[in-house]
Amino acid sequence: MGNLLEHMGIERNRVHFSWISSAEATKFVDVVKEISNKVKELEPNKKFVKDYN
Amino acid sequence: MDTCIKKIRDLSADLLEKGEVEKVIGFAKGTIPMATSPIAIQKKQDVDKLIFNSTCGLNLANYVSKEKGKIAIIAKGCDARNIVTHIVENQIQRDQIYIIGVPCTGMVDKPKIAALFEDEIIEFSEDNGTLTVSSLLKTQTLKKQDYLKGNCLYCTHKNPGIYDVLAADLVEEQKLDNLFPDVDQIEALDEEAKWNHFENLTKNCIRCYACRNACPLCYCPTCFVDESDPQWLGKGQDKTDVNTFHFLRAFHCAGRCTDCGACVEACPMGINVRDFTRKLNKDTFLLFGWEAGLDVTKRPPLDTYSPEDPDDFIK
Amino acid sequence: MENPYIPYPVRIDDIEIATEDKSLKTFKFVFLNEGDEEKFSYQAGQFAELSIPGVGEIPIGIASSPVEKGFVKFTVFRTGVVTSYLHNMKVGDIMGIRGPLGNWYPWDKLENKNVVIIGGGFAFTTLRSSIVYMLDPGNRSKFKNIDVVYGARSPGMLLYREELFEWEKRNDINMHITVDGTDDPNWKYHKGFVPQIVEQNAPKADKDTYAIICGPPIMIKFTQPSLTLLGYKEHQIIMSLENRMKCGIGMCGRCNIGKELVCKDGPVFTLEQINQTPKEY
Amino acid sequence: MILSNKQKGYTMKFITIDKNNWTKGIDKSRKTYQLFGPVKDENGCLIKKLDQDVHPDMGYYESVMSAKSVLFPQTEKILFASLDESLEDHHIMKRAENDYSPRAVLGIRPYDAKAIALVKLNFDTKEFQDPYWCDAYDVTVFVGLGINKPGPFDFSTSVGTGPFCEENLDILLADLDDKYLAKILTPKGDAFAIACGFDTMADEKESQVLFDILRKEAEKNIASNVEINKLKDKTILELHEAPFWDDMAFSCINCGTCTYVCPTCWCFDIQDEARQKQAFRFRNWDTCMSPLFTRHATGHNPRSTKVQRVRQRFMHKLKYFLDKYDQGIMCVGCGRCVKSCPVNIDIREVCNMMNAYEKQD
Repeated sequence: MGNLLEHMGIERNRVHFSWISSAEATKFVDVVKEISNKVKELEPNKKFVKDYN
Repeated sequence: MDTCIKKIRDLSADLLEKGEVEKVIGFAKGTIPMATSPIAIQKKQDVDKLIFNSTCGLNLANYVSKEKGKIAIIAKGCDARNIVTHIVENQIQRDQIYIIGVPCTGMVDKPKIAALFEDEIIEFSEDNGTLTVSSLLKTQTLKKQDYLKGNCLYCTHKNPGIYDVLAADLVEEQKLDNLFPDVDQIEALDEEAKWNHFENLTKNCIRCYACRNACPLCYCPTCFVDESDPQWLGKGQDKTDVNTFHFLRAFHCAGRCTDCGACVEACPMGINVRDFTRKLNKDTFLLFGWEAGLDVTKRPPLDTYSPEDPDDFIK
Repeated sequence: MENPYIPYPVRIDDIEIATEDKSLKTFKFVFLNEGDEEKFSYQAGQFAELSIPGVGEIPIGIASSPVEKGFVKFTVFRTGVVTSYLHNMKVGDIMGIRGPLGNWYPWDKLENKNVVIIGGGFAFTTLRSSIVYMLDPGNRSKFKNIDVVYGARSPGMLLYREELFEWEKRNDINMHITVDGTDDPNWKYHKGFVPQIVEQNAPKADKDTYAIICGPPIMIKFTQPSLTLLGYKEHQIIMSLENRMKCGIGMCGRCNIGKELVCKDGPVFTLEQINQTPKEY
Repeated sequence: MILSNKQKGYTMKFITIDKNNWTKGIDKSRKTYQLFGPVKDENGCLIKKLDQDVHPDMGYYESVMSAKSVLFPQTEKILFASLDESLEDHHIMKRAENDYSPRAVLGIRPYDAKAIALVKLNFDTKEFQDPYWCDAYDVTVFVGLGINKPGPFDFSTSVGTGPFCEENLDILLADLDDKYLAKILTPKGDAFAIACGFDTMADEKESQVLFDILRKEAEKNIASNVEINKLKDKTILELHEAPFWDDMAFSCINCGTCTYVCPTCWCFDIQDEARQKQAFRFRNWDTCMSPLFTRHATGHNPRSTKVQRVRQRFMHKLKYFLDKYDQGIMCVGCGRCVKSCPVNIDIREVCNMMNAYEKQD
């Protein structure tokens, strides 16, 4: 799915996959931090966003 | 081709006469040039309606899911692959279906031929790889090889992989160094260009869902786009909704698509919907060495787990 | 030009749970704008589109009666997206009502006639509207005998229970309340399916007797033979149909049975009319 | 015909437009009119709104989609409301503000204009008027282009229209190679011609003769036809119960192509969407081919099978409409569905089958 999104021109770093157990709290925090940083670097997404005007 | 049609008719007549099948699903001549129409023949005297030629671009496997009785079907290479997929996915039982295999020499790209003419085509005929096409203004002779459908260009399974009887001799399969040059071309683009490519691709989409409905894989009782509770996407012409439909539909076909091209064949707006599915076909081929519809004993890769599955995308 | 798609703004004034399984609620709406109530003047048998901005619309029969003023009432079964949303709304919430829509029971034709009302399950809404209308002191003398056969799965699934039992006590209306089954030892009314109760209790037809049926398709299908047995002719059987609708004004095209549009030419048809159209309801 | 205009005291007239002046003229009209017209791209021809620098392809052969979207977009915002409860008018729906400044459709096919007249029967009724469609209709000038060489699947003459049919047009153009001869049929058309600066009067008698010749020539070239003379006399039920529907519908894949390309199909769906504190109500084209079209929220579906839905489409076009309005059938013979149907279900065959059907006792 990541590949197809990338193929359509969505930046790779916007899509992340992770496997975290409910017991892995620290891993969860780390992954979320890492993802938010990566997405912030990309600036706001304009693709796949609906325009109602 | 004519001997093949005769064979198809004889075999069908025989099956119907002996009562071995309730009906034969094949193609009938259309009412306009280059058109053919799927048909179910139930009486022996009707078998002469069956034809087969280079304009039978739809996939007849689409007509057999949920069938109860015993049926016969005329199957090109790709129809046969989708019958295999149907069997694997329990849409039909192998002993229910009698497959009259037709080794295929490729189907023609109708819009590409139509584009050669300023006005409309009034006659189309073919003979051994030569097409003769006329409009009111002119007649042109074409080499069929130059006007094959996009999916036929990269096809390496022209012969049906599963059949009960053949209506013609097997043909030689083409050997290709690269099965996915079209996908490579899009992959080489930068992000913006990729995005523009797909936006431009679907800009004329009218959401008639002909691509979905012509696809033998799309047999879900209620498609996700039609679901209202929850409603996954809007139903209007917003381009985000349109592309979400195409993107997700393609994904639902991942590892199952045989690249039969029925979606493109059915599209009234000339959209090459395969630009979505082909990427997934390439990925499943590279990651799992998988091509759909070749083996009734194997489950598709997204349906199975193996410790060897690639997992470097996951953290 | 009036825009038939713009609903009248209304406020939810009261919400009442109508059945024991809570799948039906009765909503009482008041109009926000003065004058809208008058514009919304309706007849028993009509319906309206309940309109929730951002969620959608649903066509629902009007359960209040033209003789009840100051509010409109709808009883809604929770089944799809809009009805589920509506069931979660609160008193005081603002939404819209678009209507009144469709035709109504043929009150002119029914004057000086015996009227038999047959309803099943939650399709009793416009029938309630009709009964209240006919029993109104100003109207009762216009009609001869009134019989009502109403059935639900169980006592707790009967709509408007209090009113039903009130009517039961009156002598200007013959009530035949029934349930499919109950283990309540104090149940003093009928037990059995509507078609069977109709056959046993409804008056025999003469030329001055009309039956109005509203209920699930299966009940309608099985009640017809009972009525035929009692001598009702096709034109004496009046039915209200429900088809999927969107616009409610005969334009969007989906609710047709043959050339008739249920939303505009209906929802009320005689069996005689229906028998001339494909049975696509 | 054109009675209403005569009542208004308008007399129709003819002008000629030199093709060298065409582009300049229509550009001039853009001051007051939004223009729509045929535009070709790599996938064929569509009727679209023309941006400032785009001009209509008047030599176009056939557009996949009809001109119905000019008045009836596939998706149209009809209402909106604020969901912000701090605002006085929250949850109160209002009409969406769409642009109803004058517009002109250039090069519309005469049968497409006729189709709009048929669709009008649905949207402009005694009891209700659809404000979106009617407002758009009122501001639109229909500039038709006569079809000198009808295509092989055009059967318009047998269904009450034709390559030079004037119904519902404001101007009818005849292509005379280096110029257009224009028949200005209504005051609306006259105003548009004036806005373009087209004012070279042509002799009325001569022009009419020329139009008649072109029309006859074009009609002579129509090779396709249907029989509709007996549809009226059959009952809805006998046609509905005819035995041919099963075989006819077998190949149908239930896509919406035929209904969307059809200039006379008007069915629509109403959908709500909400984003943040805003609610929108849209209407979208809908198709009777989809099972969702009639499926109740309870799951019950009066037309749950493919055969029922295919039958509905043809019965609506060729029988229900005919009986309801007595204005002919709901088909203008453009042949679009014949060409676009992925499985080649041909309305001409179905129509002839229905027309010829005699109930066997």
